[in-house]
Amino acid sequence: MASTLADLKSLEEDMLAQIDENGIREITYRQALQEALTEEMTANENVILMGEDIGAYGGSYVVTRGFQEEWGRERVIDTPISELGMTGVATGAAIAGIRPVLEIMTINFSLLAMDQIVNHAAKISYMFGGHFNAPVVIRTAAGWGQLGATHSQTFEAWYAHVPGLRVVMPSTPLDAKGFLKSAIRGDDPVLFIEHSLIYRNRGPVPTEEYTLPLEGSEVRREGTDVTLISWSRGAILAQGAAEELQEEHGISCEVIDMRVLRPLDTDTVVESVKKTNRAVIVEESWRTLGLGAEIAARIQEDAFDYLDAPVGRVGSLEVPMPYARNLERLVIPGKDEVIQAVLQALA
Amino acid sequence: MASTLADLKSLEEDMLAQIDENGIREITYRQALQEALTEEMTANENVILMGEDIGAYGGSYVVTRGFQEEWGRERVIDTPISELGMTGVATGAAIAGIRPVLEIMTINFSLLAMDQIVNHAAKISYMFGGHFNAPVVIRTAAGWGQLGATHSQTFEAWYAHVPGLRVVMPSTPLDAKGFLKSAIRGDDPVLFIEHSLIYRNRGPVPTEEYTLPLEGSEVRREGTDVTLISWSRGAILAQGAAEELQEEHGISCEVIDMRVLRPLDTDTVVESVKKTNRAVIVEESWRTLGLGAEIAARIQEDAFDYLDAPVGRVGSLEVPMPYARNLERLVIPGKDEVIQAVLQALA
Amino acid sequence: MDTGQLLDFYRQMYLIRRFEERAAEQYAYGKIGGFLHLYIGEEAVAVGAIAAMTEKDHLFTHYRDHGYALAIGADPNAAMAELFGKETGTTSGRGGSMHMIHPERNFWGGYAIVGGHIPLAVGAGLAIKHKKEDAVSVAIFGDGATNNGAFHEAANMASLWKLPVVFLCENNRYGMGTAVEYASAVPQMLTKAQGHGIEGEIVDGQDVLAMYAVMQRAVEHCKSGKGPYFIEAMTYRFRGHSMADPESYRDREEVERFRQNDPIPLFKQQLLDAEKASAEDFERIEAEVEEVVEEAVRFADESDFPPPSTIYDWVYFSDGEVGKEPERG
Amino acid sequence: MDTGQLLDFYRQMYLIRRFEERAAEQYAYGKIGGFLHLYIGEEAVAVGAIAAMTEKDHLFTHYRDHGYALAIGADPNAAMAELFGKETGTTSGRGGSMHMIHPERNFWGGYAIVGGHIPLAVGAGLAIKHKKEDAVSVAIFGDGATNNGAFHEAANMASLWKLPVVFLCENNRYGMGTAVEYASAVPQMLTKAQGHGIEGEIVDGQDVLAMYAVMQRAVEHCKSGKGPYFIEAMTYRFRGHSMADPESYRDREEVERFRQNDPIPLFKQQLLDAEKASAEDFERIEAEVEEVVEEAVRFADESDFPPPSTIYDWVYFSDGEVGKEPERG
Ligand SMILES: Cc1ncc(C[n+]2csc(CCOP(=O)(O)OP(=O)(O)O)c2C)c(N)n1
Ligand SMILES: Cc1ncc(C[n+]2csc(CCOP(=O)(O)OP(=O)(O)O)c2C)c(N)n1
Ligand SMILES: [Mg+2]
Ligand SMILES: [Mg+2]
Repeated sequence: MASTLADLKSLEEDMLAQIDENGIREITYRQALQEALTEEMTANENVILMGEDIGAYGGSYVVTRGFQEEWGRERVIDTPISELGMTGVATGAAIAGIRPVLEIMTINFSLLAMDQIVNHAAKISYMFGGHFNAPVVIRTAAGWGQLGATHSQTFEAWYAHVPGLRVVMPSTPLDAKGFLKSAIRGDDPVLFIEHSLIYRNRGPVPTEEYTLPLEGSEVRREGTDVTLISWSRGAILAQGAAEELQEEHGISCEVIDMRVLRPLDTDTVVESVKKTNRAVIVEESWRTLGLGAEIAARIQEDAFDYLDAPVGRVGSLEVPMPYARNLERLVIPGKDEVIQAVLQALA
Repeated sequence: MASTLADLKSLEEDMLAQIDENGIREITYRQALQEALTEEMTANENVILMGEDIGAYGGSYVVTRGFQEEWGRERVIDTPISELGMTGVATGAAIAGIRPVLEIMTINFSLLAMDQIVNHAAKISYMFGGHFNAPVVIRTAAGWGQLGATHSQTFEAWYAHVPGLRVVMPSTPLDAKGFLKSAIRGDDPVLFIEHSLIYRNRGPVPTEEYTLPLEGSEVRREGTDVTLISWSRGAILAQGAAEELQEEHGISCEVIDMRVLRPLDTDTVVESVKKTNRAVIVEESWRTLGLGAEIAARIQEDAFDYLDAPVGRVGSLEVPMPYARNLERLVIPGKDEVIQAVLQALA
Repeated sequence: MDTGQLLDFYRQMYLIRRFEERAAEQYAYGKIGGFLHLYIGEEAVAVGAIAAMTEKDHLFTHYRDHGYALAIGADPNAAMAELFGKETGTTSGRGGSMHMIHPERNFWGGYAIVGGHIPLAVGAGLAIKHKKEDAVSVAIFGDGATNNGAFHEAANMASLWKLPVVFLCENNRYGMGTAVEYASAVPQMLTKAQGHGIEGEIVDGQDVLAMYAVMQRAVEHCKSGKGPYFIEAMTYRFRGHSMADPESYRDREEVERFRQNDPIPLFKQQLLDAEKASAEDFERIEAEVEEVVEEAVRFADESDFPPPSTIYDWVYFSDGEVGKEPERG
Repeated sequence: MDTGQLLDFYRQMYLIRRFEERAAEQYAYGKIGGFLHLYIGEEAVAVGAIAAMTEKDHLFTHYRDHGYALAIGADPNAAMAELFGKETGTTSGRGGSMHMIHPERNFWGGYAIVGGHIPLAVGAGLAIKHKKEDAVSVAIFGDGATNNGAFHEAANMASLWKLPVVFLCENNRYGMGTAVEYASAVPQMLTKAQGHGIEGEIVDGQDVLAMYAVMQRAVEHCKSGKGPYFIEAMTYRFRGHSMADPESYRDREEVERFRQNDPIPLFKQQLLDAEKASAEDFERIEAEVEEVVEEAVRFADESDFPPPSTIYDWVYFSDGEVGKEPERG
C-alpha cells in the first residue's frame, strides 16, 4: 500500500537493531509490533493472526512479513476481502476461547466492520451481563500519502466514543510493543491503531520482556508556556514543533501524548494546563468532531479558571482528501500550522 | 419496532389535522414527513422511495404507510435486509439521475452502511472534481425504549464529522417537512435523522407548500441567564426543562435547537452565550465525543471572554444500553438531569 | 428413539409455546417492554435441532431466541425474569428478550442485528478447529438474513476453511413484513449456500423428528471434516413479527392455512396414532408445563430490578463487578 | 467485423499498454505518487467489453481503471495529467489514479473500496429501469471483490428486480497477494452469481474478440429484460498489484507462463495470420500511439497543479466552484 519499493528494500536494514549512545537498543515501530506478536504467539498457542494479505504478501505494511512461513497457515490466516465478516469471525473465535489478532489493512476499511466492532465486540461483555467476553484485538493503520479521498482518513474519534471498547494509538516503538502485548493478554476488545508513516521510526525498546497497561497519557516533553496535546504521528509532529518553538521563539511547550484514546484520561492534560494556562491540540482528523473537540471540552470543564486563552485545535481542512500533492499538503496540518496555533494561543 | 399496537391504533386519529387556538393547522411529525414525501413524489416522477419494510408493512415507524398501495412497487420499493447494498444502490441511482429517498430503519443499522455513506455518497462530488453528484436522501431514526444495547443508539456526532454530507435532525413537524422537501430537491447527499419518540408530536405546519434551507440553528425560547443547546428530542426536553426552571427557580433559559448538524452553525449559539454567559448542552449520545463536545469546544473558542462558567454537557451514561427499564431510565438524561446541570452552571 | 425422548420433545415444544403465550400476556400487562419476537409455530425447529447437539457444541442465534434458550436448558424462571428486566434474569436484565444466553451449554446468545451473529458462529467454528475439538458451531438465522452481506462473507470463510459450522436457516416465509419473493432473488435460501460450495438440504421445519434427523446428519457431516452444512427449515410464524406488528402484509386465510400445520398437535397426534403415548401422558406433561410457566411468571414478577449501583458493571469485562464509572458519566 | 475496427482494438490495447508503461516510469521518477495499479496483461478485457457498449450505457469500475478510462474515450492527456495530480486531469487532480472518469460516456469512476462500487452500478441499473431507457449498467470488479458482502447484496437486488446490469468480473487469479484458492471457497466466481439466480459465462479474457462477443451477448440479455448477466473473464496481471508489491506470493515461472498469453502480440499475430492487416499497419499504429503517449507525458508534466484557492470547491456540489470554506477549517 503506502509503503514504497524503496521502503521495502530498506526493510532488511530496519531489521537490524541499533544501539544508541546510551547503549540502549533502538528498533523500529514495525519491529516492535513484530516482537510483540512473536512473543505472544510463542507464549500462547491460542493466539492466531488473521487479516487480508498478512500471509504470503506479508501484510500491506509488511508488519507480518515472514510470519506465515514461520507459524503456518493455521496460525497466520489470510482472509478474503470481507472486513465485516472477518471481524465477526475473529470476535466469535474470541468468544469461543482463542485469541485472534485481526489486521484490518487500514482504518478506512474498518467502516465496513463498524457494525461488528460497535454492535458486537464492544457490547458482548455488558449486554450479556458479564457472563462471557470477546477479547479480540484489531490492528489497523491510519495514514496518508497521495492515497486519495477514501484511503487517507483517520477515525479514532469515532471508536473512542464507544463504551466497552479500548482504543490505543501509540506513537513510539516502546508503547507499540507494550500495548500490543497487553491487548492480546487482556479481557476486552481492543482497537489498536497504527500509522503508516511511522513504521520506520526508531525508538528505545528493552530487550527484556515487558507489557504496558492500556491507560493513561504521557508527558513527552516538559514545558511551562503552553500544553501541546496529540497522539500517534501527531505527537511526533508536536514534539518537532515544540523544539522549533523553543529555539526560534523561546517558547516552552509541554507535550502530552494521549496514547490511549478510550478510556480517555484527561487528568494529565488538565494538570498540565493548570500549570501552563494554555493548550493547543493537534490531530490529523477533520477538526469538527475530531478527538480534539472532546479534549478541549474537558479542559474548559476541568481547568476553566486556569485558562488564559481558548484551547486551540489544529486539524485537517474539512474536505475529502485530494490526490494532488500540493493540495494534500494543505489539508494535513504540518509543523508550521502547529507553530502558528501556539503563537496564537500565546498572543 | 418501537411503535406499539396502541400507537398504531391511534394512527387514524393522528391523521386528522387539528386546528390550534390561533386557527393554525397542527399535524404530527410523522404526518409532516408523509406530506413532504407525497408532495415531492407528485412533483417529480423520478423521486422514489426505498427501504426495508416500507411497503406492505408501512415502514417500521409507519411513516410510509399506504404509500406502496398509492404509488406502486416501482416507486415504493421494499428492499432486502441489505443496508450496505441498498445504500449503494440508492447512491448509484442518484448518480444516474433519479432521486431515491432511502429509509434505513434505525440509525443503529446505518453502521452497516457507513462505508457507502462516508466513502461513497459523501465523496462523489469532491473526489470526482465536481463533474457529477450523488443527491441521495437517507432517512433514518434514532430513539430508544427498552430496545436493548444494539437498538438504542444515536450516531449523529459521527456523521456530522464528514465533509460532503449534510446532516439534519429536526425536532418539529415544521422543520421535518421543510427540510425533507429541500433534501429531496437538493444536490447533495443528506442524512435525515428522525427520532422514534417524537413521531406523534404535533406542531403547526402551513397548508401552503414551503421548503426550508438546510442550514442554521433556531432559538426556540428567549432567555437571559443561560443558553440551553440541543436538537431532535433533546430540544423538546430542553424546552420542558426551561419552563420548569423558569417556574420553579426563576431561571431564564434561552433554548437553541441546532436542527442542522452539518454544516454545523454555532454562530447563533455563540451570540446567545455572549448574552447569557453560560451554556449547557443536552444530548442523548454518550457524552464523550458526542456532538456536545464540538459545540462546547467552539463556544470556548468563540466566546471565551464571555463565559462565566464552564460549558456544561448532559449526555447518556457511558454504557451499552441496558434493557431493564429502571437502568435505561438512568442512562438517558431526563428533565431532572438537565435542570441539575443548569443549576450547576449557575452555581 | 425411546418414548421418553419423544415425550420430552413434546414437553419442550409445549413449554416454549406456553412460555411465550404467557409472555405475550405479560407484555400486554406492561410487565415486558421493547421487543418481544414470538417463536410460536416454529418450535419444532429449535427442539429437534438442539436435541442433536452435545455439550461441546456452540450456538448463536438471532433475536427470536426464547425457543432456543429453553430448548438448550436455560431456566424458565431466569428466562421469564429476563423478559421482565429483572436482576434474576439470564443476563441480569441487561439483554432482554433478544439476548438470552446459556453459557453452560455454549449458547452465546441472542443477537439483534440481522445476520451479525453468523460470522460470530463461524468464528466459534474456527476456534473449534484450532483447538481440534470434536464439536460444531451452529448458527440460527432467518430467510431474511441470507440477503445480508454478513451471511455471505461468513459462509465463504466457513466453506473455504472447511469449518465445522451448521447454518440453520429458519425460512418462515417473511422477513418482518416482507415476503421472501420480494426480498430474495432465489426462492430457496439453500441456493445461496451452494453458491459458496456448501452442501445442505431443505426440510419440513414443522416436523420435530425430521429436524432432529437432519441435524444429526449435519453434525455428522461437520465432524467428519467435510466442512459446513446448510439446513433450510421450512416453517411459519403464527404471530406477528413482534408485538407491534399490524400484519398488514399477509391475509388471515394464509395464516389459518399454516396454523393447520402446527407442530405441537401434529406431533401429539402422531404419537397417539403410533400408540407411543396416551392421552394421560399428554395431560400430565401439559399440567407440569403449566406449573413451570406459572412459577416462571411469579418468579419474574417477584424478582427485583437490577440495583442502580450495578449500572457500570461489566462495561469492561476486565473491570468486572467493580464496575468502575468511566472517567466521564 | 471490418479491419478498421479490428485494428482499432489493437490500437486501444497498445495505447493502454504503452500509457501504463510510461506511467510506471514516471512513478519511478516521482512524478506520480500514492497508488498506481497497472492493468498490463488485462487490456483485452476492457477493450473488448467497452466496444460492445453504447453511449447510453453506464460504467463503474474499481481502482485498476486506466484501461477503462482510455477505452471509453477519456483524453490520454487528461488521464496522464490526473496521475500527475494536475489541474488539467480528468478530475482536476482530485481523484488520482484510482478515480478516473468520463462523464460524457456515463463512466462514473474509478472506486477504491473493493466491492463498494458494485451497488452503485446496480443503482444505475435501477435508474435505467425507472426511466425505461434502452441501456445497461456495467460493473467491473475483481475476483477478490466477490468475497465482499457488497457484491452479494447488490447481486441479489439486481437479480430480484431484474435490472439491466452486467457484472464483469476480472478473474486475474489474485486479490493483491492472495491467490483465489486462499480467498474464495469456489474456484469460479460465476458460481457465486448463480447462487443469486444470475446467468452468465466464463470467457478467455486474453482474447479481445471473445470479450467483445460475450459483452454483446450480455448487453443483449439485459436489454431483453431477462435481468442481470455475469461474465467471468479469466485473465492475469503481469505486474505487481501496485507499485509497492514485492510479489513474494507468486514465482517467476508462473508469471512467465502467463506472459506467453499476452493479449496484444496474440491478437497481432492473429490478424497477421488471417491477413487482415500487414506489418506496416501495426508499425504505423504503434508509432502513432508512441506520439500520443509522449504528448500525454509532456502535457501532464507541463500542466499546473490545482490552485490552492480551489481546495474547497465541490465539497458540496450545491456550493460548486464558489467552494465556501466550511465554518471551520
Ligand atoms: C441489520 C438489521 N437490519 C434490520 C433490522 C430490523 N429487523 C429485525 S428482524 C427483521 C426481519 C428478519 O427476518 P428473518 O431473518 O427472516 O428472521 P425472522 O424474523 O423471520 O425470524 C428486520 C428487518 C435489524 N434488526 N438488523
Ligand atoms: C474494502 C477494501 N478492503 C481492502 C482493500 C485493499 N485492497 C485494494 S485492492 C485489493 C485486492 C482486490 O483484488 P481483486 O478484487 O481481485 O482486484 P484486482 O486488484 O486483482 O484487480 C485489496 C485487498 C480495499 N481497497 N478495500
Ligand atoms: Mg423470516
Ligand atoms: Mg484479482
